[in-house]
Amino acid sequence: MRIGYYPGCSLLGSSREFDESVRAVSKAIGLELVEVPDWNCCGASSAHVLDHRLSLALPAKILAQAEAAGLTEVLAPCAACYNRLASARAALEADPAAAADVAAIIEMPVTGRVKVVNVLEVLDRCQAVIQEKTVAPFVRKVACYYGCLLVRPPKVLGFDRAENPQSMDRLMTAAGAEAVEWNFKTECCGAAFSVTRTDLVARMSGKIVADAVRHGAEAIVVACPMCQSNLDMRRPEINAHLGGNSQIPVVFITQALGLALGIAPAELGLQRHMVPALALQPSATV
Amino acid sequence: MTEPFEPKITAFVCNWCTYAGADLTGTSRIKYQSNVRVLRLPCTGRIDFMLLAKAFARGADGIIISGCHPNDCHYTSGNYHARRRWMIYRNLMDFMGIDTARITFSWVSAAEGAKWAELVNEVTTGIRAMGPYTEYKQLANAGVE
Amino acid sequence: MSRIGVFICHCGENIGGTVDCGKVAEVTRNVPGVVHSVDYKYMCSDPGQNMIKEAIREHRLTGVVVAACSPRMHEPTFRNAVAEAGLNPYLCEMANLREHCSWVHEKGDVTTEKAADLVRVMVEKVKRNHPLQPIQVPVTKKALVLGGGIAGIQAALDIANAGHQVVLVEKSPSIGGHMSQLSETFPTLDCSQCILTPRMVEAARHPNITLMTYSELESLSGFIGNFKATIRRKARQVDEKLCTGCGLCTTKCPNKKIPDEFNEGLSTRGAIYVPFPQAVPNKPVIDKLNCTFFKTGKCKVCEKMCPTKAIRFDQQDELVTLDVGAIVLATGFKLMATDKFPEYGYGKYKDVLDGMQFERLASASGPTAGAMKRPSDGREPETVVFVSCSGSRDRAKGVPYCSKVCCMYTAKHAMLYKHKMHHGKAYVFYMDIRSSGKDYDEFVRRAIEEDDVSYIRGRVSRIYEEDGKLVVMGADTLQNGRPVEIRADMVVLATAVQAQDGSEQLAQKLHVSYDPYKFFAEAHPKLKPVETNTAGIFLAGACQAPRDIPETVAQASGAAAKVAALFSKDELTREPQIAVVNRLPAPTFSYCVGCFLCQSACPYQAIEQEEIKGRDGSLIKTIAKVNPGLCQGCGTCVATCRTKAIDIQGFSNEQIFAEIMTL
Amino acid sequence: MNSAPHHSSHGETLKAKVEQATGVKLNHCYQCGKCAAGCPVAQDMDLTSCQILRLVQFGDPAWDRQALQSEGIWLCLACETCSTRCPQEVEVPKVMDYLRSEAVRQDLAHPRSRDILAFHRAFMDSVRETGRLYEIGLVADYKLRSRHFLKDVMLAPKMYVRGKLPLLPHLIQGRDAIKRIFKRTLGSKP
Amino acid sequence: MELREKAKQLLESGEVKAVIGYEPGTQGARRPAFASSAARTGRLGFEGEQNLASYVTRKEVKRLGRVAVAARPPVLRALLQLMAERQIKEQEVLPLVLDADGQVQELATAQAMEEHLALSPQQIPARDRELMDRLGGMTRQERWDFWQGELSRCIKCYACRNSCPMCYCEHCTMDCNRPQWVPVPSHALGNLEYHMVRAMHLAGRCVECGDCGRACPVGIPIHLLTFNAEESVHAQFGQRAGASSKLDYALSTFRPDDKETFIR
Repeated sequence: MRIGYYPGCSLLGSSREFDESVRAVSKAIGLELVEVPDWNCCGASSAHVLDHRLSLALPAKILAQAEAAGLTEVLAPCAACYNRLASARAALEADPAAAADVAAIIEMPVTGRVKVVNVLEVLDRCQAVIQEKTVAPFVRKVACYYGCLLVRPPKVLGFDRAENPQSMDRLMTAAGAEAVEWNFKTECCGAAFSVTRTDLVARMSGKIVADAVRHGAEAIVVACPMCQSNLDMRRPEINAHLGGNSQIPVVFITQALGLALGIAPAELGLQRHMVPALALQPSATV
Repeated sequence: MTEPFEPKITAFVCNWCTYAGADLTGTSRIKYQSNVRVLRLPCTGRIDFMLLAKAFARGADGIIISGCHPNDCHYTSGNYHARRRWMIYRNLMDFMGIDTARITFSWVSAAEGAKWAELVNEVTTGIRAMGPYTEYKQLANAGVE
Repeated sequence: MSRIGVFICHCGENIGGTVDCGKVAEVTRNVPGVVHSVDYKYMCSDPGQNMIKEAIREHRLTGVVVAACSPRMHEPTFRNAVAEAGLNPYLCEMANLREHCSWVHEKGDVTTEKAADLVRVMVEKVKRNHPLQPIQVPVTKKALVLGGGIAGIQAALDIANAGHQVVLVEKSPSIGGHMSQLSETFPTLDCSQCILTPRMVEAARHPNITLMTYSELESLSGFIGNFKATIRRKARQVDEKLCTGCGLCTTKCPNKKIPDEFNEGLSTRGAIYVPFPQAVPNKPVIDKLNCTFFKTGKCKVCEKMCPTKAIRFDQQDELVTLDVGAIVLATGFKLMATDKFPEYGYGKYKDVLDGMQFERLASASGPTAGAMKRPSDGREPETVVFVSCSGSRDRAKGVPYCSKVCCMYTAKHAMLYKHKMHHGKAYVFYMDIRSSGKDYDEFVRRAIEEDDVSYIRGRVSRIYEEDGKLVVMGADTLQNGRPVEIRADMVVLATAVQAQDGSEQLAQKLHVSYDPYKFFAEAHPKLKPVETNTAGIFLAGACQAPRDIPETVAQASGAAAKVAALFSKDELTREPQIAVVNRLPAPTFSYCVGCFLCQSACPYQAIEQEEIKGRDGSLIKTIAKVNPGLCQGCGTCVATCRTKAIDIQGFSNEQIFAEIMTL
Repeated sequence: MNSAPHHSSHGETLKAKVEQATGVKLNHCYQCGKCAAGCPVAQDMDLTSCQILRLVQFGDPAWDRQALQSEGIWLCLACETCSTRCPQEVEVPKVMDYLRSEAVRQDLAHPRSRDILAFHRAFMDSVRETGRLYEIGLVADYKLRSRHFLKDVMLAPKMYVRGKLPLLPHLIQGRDAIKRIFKRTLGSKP
Repeated sequence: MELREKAKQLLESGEVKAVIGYEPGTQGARRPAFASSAARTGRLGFEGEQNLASYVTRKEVKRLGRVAVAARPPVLRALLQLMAERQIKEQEVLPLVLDADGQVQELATAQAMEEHLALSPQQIPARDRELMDRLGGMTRQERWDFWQGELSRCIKCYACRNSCPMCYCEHCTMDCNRPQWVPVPSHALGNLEYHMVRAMHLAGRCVECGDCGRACPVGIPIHLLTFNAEESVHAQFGQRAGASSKLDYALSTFRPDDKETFIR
């Protein structure tokens, strides 16, 4: 299977391991990724704060570029990018006037022919392959954490239900893990304030980490770089807030699946985490 | 003709909404121009498109068709059927070059006495401005000879 | 040659003051066919009417035009007068000189000319009038009531007490409906069953009422006064005549794990069961889907147990056909299921109940015998949260309307809880308190003021479970939308009242219309609240819109009164202005070509097929035929008929054509 | 849609502007509070989502001003929890977005928004220049704008050793096009 | 297999009582042809313009029993519409069509007919489309003058009516005399009203075969009138006459949300 690929800025930097693990897993399950040529930033959580049209134009440019490259579907692993691209696509579809306006701004036509998909959506399709190629079942209790950007607004994204979604749980179960029932699967972790209002973030993310631990999870599995870096890099602040020292690792779904598929931890960038995650590799079962 | 042109306006209305509405105009003593002649039918659904053609042939300069608002039809759906009929008929008339501006379709409920007065006045004034519908009258006359 | 008489009314100054009535009479006199034309001060007065009667005799009139007020005002008056003079009443027409002329135009020649026009139009029409006879339709004085809840029971009793036969059809094994499930009722807190069961028994015993429980309407044909209803009597697998209702069979059924409908799944029952102790009739029924014998072909324990050998595994559904003259729809409502609430856990939390489940929990006859025990672990709930407007007034959930009864029953629930657990804490999340009804608001105030129920104005955003507690995330909009988090032991959602499943299909069977939410539609929101748009079919209770018990009972009696009025005559008289398909001598028989394009145009399914057969019985052609019982005379069919084979009496093509040609 | 807000006609109420720009019908909000009830940051807001909607619903300049000056609009994370559960399908985050840009435009932005705004501007600057986000650039720029020079100094080296902080920005070819996009939308905005 | 053989076979086997197709006429023209016995099938062919469906509703044809019809799409549509209007029954006709590889194919059921039709999209011939667009572009006055000019040539010979497969009524509005809806003589008013009635009565029923136009001895493009009516039905109510044997008549059904722009 061949599919367009939009890594997005953070997968080149703070979340390299997501990029690495997505590519590694894709290779393993025979999924060919075609990077969108000369892609630009989607504006993430900032563009729309400053200007509505800017927040449409940047994603539109990416979609137009993909379309020009003859792609029909683009995988955006970063939940923020996915959300922005999908939302922009929907907005332009709903409002021809807006579409025309944006086309003028980006100097390219946008037909909305290109569909945007996230990592869970794509992997969910390949469940059978994953199951059969699993060599080292990921036998651990995990808390599948979706965050906001993957499931909301449901009217626009709607690949999984907005409350208590299931796709990631299905995937992890397929890979041999036990997905625990817990309460904050889609609670916001506050990533957008990671730098500016760390105080809030500590509380919001703390709630999530604590509940995952309370329900006996050995790892938090995510599909969003913002969530990951937030829950990972902000762990000192989080622990300070919780008044404890939780060392529960936060790994990307592709890293977890990668391990199950027998891919080397280094290829999956497991060494890049702040909260040690290497311990998750099967050889080192606790 | 020397005296100013006074249009002849024929109105086809349903018994339950517009006819009653026009009654209310009367009971509320709202005055309107007297050019209109009202023909009472059970329902707009009853109005055969040929009746309109006949009114023109008979020399009407303007026509009003009025009945119950959608959803309020005394017979539950007569006005919906009428609406479809007029949607097609109007296109056809226009395609044949007949002046659809001389036909006014309207929903006037039994409570809209004032609306009826306004409607009649607007139409009358409008048609007066357009002048007599001679094209069609001539056909009719040609017919009589 | 027609001899028309024209009578111009001054209506005092009303017409006379603006229109020169004398002049109108005079010009009309010269209209061909007019043999008599006069004006008079008050035509509707006795002397006025006598003028008409005398003129009819004296001038041997064949038609009468009364130029006066609106026909909607006095047409009946003058038609009666004409009839008294021995002329067919439908040979009298009215020209509307008052509402449509003198009252709306200034005094002057133009107005007088218009008046004359209006009269001439009617003269030309009446020339083409035909004598018509009012239509007589026989009435079958037996009513069918669909739905055996309080609405149906009340309607049935009232009709029966008026001396008419009633068939009361209920789809479940017992009558009683939702009301029989309620614990206490607002605003009096009297026990629901204590007031209902006597009515149930009365209905069962009433000589004029035939109960058909475990039965459903299969199909309906016919029209007002003359319906034919087919009822499917589902097989109980129990011979009701032999069964004494001892209940032995139900105690011995090996299959015990079936969720009990009557207790809203809070308890279980066997495969052969009596829905509840006071059921009417008190006879068990076998639930075929869950019966071991029907699933595996083995068991028959109940049969062995039955002392009267009443069990019938071979019993089949039977179809019975009834002739009825009127129908009362009383099929009630359902509650929105808790699994429609993702944010409240998709109904997966045992201790998140809906209103009806709480009723059972609080009911002395319920699974806990009225003790406050929460379903999950049977512990006493120390803190209970009640959430009103759960799904109601919620366009996102497709229910923008207010369910009307929740405010009151939520207050009741909170009260019942507090009465049973004085030390417990009760919270109610609400948006508005809608308690407009006799003693209703006082009732709510009592809950707040005396029973210390905490009302918080705000909706609940989410409910989730955390170590045995239900965390309820709400907000207090009276405190600037400050978030409120309550750790409760039990939550009761006042879920939306919705139309019964299958309402749409039922409505289509009956040709009654329904609103976007599948509630049956009344014929007029104000003046015809119990009628439907199909004559002879009436509405009672929550099948039309959310209703509480008093309203339901009132409406049921209203519907019953309508039925009784309908049954007060042996025949219905209907205005004869209806459509007819022309019939001609052979070989044409009729201009109708039988394309039946008129059929779908008819709002009343009044157009039927008539086969024209030759002497040898061979089919010559099939043409349309109007059922005079159903036709209401809108004439939509007339406008769609290409061959002009169908026409409408009193508004015929010929008449209207003539009217146009007069102008 | 949002026809360049910089020249919205005068005398137009904030309500009208919001509705015109976002398509959200403010009158649909019947103040049930479900948005605030589920909002992860409601407890930190001076004015909660429902209050802000309430203020704007009236079209009263003084109240509009209150809404624009509130810190609440800056705390909205656009996590969409509210809009997902709103019984009246009011898209609150869209409104918040618009109120923020309007607050900046009218120079009413709450003082505590400075950092947040600084971050977003820094973020977009780096995109404006390189076409993508250049994280070191962002952090540096943010520190300059926010004057939190010492914030997170300990984090950067940790990230660097884990290969999470490339020292050089990725430059895309279409940079000019990107610059033009910014010109056409943000215009002369900082 | 050729139509001839097929016809022969069908008649010999007695499956049908007659086969309606086309045969060479004078000056290379093609004309409808009836074969009621195997012997008469020699000249039968598919090529021809007239809408043969107009024959199947005739008493004398119906009397024969089941007939096979060489059916181009307009003929199929007409047959389906006639079924919808209960003028013929499925089992009374056997439409014959040429399939993709030139084989004669029997369409014994309405469903088969509908499926076959689905393959050939219905569209108005370019020439007519062009003229309709031209008329659309004109001012109302110009359109009026155009039609008055055209209709002035009408001699009320009713050839259009007779050629139309949907004009099967035994008693036409034209024949009404109480009241006399349309004046009998072929003067301006009578002509205008006649063609207006014809078009309206075919709105939602016209299968757009264009036979009326071809039948007109004085060459008035009257088929454009029925086309216009039919097209506006399709545009506004999304259905086409002859699409199915169960089609509801567009003008005696409705949707509460039918969108119109002119009612006040």
